[in-house]
Amino acid sequence: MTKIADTAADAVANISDGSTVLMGGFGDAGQPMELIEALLESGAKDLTVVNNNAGQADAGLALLIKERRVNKIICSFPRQSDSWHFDEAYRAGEIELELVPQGNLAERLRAAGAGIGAFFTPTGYGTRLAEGKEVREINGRNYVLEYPIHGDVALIKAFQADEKGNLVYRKTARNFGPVMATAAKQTIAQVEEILPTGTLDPENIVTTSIYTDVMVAIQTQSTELAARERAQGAK
Amino acid sequence: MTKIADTAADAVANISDGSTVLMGGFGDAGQPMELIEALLESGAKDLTVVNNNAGQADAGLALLIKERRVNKIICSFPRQSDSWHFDEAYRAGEIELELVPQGNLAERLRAAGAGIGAFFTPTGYGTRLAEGKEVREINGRNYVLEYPIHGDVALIKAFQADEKGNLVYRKTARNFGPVMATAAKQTIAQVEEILPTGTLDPENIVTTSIYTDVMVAIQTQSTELAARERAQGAK
Amino acid sequence: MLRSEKVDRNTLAQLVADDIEAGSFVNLGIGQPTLVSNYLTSEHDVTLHTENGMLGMGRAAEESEVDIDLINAGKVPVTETPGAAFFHQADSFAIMRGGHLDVCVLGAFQVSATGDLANWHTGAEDAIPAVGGAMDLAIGAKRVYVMMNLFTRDGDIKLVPEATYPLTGVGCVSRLYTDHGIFELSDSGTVEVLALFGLSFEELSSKSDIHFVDATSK
Amino acid sequence: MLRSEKVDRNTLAQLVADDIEAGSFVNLGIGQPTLVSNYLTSEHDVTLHTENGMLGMGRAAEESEVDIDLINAGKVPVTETPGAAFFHQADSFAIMRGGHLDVCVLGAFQVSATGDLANWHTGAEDAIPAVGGAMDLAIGAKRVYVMMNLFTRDGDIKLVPEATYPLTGVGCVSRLYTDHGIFELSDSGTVEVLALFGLSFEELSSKSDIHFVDATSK
Repeated sequence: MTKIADTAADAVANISDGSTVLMGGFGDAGQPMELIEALLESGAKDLTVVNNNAGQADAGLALLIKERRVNKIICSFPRQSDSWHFDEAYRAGEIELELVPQGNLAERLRAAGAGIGAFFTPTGYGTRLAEGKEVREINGRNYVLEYPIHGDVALIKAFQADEKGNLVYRKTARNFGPVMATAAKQTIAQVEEILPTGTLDPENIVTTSIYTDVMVAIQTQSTELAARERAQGAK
Repeated sequence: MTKIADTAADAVANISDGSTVLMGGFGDAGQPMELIEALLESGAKDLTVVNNNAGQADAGLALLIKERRVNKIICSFPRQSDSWHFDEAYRAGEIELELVPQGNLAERLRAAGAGIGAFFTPTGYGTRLAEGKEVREINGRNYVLEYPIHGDVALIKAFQADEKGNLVYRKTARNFGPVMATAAKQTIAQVEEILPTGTLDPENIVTTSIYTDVMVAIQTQSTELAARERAQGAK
Repeated sequence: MLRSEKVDRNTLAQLVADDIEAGSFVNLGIGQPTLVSNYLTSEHDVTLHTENGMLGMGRAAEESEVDIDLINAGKVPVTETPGAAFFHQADSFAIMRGGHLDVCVLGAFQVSATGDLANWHTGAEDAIPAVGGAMDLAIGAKRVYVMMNLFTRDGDIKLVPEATYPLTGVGCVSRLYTDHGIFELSDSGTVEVLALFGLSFEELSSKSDIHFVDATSK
Repeated sequence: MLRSEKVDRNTLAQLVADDIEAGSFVNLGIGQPTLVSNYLTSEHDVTLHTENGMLGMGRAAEESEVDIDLINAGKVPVTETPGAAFFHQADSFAIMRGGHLDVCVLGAFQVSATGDLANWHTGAEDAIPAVGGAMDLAIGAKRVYVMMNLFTRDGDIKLVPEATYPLTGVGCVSRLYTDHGIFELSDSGTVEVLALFGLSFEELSSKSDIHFVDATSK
């Protein structure tokens, strides 16, 4: 059953030291910024974080890394023009990096959610990211064996929820949210608004309520942008 | 690019003898009955068919089997009260059966569409359906290695399409359609109606146009049922 | 729990329903397990999953409501509840295989002391085999409940040291609900007897080589 | 095709666009490949994929159109076209890995005669590595086109018998588009020279041990 938290702080209150935290978002799109800030405030440390990137500028995940609260990061693209906090921690040897091709990252998260024990993927075969991994030729093609990535917690940003915990997303902000929601023991979602159950069309729900453990309503720029789009559509 | 066929016969015209044909549907829901009837008319033979069931009563897949046009069927639940044509062909040794647990069937089709070479699934471990298959213990749990099921053709039933080939489904008739559409070289969809491109909400598309090769508009009872539902909703 | 008479199917369904926590996500197998839905009240706030692609399944459809596109895993027309959601087969079985269902309730031919389940095949070599989602259900849910009669018509006990029928899943049954008692199973093979109906602990013990522990007074 | 002068990036982008069949589904990598979109006309009827979760991506957003929830793989705000669709990361990379894209266009540091691609890492051991979707793109599309300059600033040819940079993918590049020529690659390691720009076949052959076949008159 999905709980509704009053604040982001309440939503993340039971994330303990040493947790593996899956964080949605590709760049800023779909990044649960308010939940990450609340996690920073909470003081939880020794975290393993799974995200596509390794934080940007002086916000969210970047600040968690700056404060040395992240022992290890599993991501596909840590190095960006504004990833200075990660760069510094990495060069100082104070954060472990597991670099995973983006599609293998998504598929390993999906495998965790879908109960798959391991899978053979062609991505990365013959590269240094497959070094030491089991490989196999199947029907003339070469594959690398990859294992699921399970999270203790997933922090995601969706667009709308119903009171039951069904979620829909907005545009490319969907990215990792739906797969991470399936891969964690506890999924915490920030959403723009929580609507009465029965409002969302059963055909269009992306994350079903079975995956949503906690949600909190926090309006962000996404609400304004959706309103702008509706206004333009109505012209 | 998605082609629009005028008739079901045109849509299935290039299915050749010996093809592996993925057929959507769980019972009657989502079964592309008119496409299967057209395939029967076409005379294509020596087929391998992948479907959840093995045909019911005297229609569709059951008739293909009656006419001995199916050499092999890959399915999860062939035996039903009205599967007499399959039962007879099977007892006569005139059809090969590969029995696959329903979730492994779905996952093997998904793997084919997603470029996964093989995967370890817990389903079926220790049963006679895993006999002769590679097994492995991973993190204390036992798994069976399963391989993708690729189709030459997928025949599916969706609800609405746009002219570009994006598809949405209706209720539990969705079942195998979206995964089979990804797993075949050529996907042929029968839909209730084809709407102008831009009509379907980009957030709600279930099968994207990249997977739809041919579609044909055929109204079935689904159209009436949707109209009834709209009328009730408007009360 | 002790009762002097064996219980009927409806009473047993009520007992299963009583053991399902409020707010659970549940899959009820075809046959006897379907009866459980009659005893799930609104207080249970249970969300039903059907493996052909839906969460939030409602009751069976009345004649005027029948919709060929809205059926359950037994191909029976059903209804949808507010907050329902539809998804495709791979997503539906990911819910099961991924361990996201709280409870599934299944029927069985035999259950072993270590929780092996046999419910898809009688072992008759001339039978046409059919498995459907049985093996996925068996290994999927956090708790797997089985409902069956404790004895065959011939009086043989169906809770056995080792299954003789072809298996559906290994070590997967959590709890067994029968007309003559309720049993908690574990990997150890020691079976905790939670309830007995019209059967004494001694009678039970005499029927089987299984090591039973009497927990009926708990 | 022979031209007396080397071609600029825009001309090369035009040549790539000319080779994309009408109705194709295409992914354009970050950097030089993005230029190709300027030469895809409505006649091409190309549908652009962006791996962060969209088919039917439109042009870059103008300032008044910027939407933080609608970006491409380079994190640049973009627009959507009619018939666009959004999906999650696992579905997006299934499109790539599953071989459903007709063409993807990538940049490169080096390409080998057998189509090995090196485009994610310079090999400098102190560099912070980042790969993103490069390895998925490399192995995913039916045809993988690479755009790059044929020579380094130091004059070394970047189409090599064997790559010295860390690989992105093995034997994955179909065709190489450069300022000095266009090359069709295959598993055999024999390279078909489809076009030369400001470079003779003899000059090219003298720069490398690769076995080139002159197909410029085709």
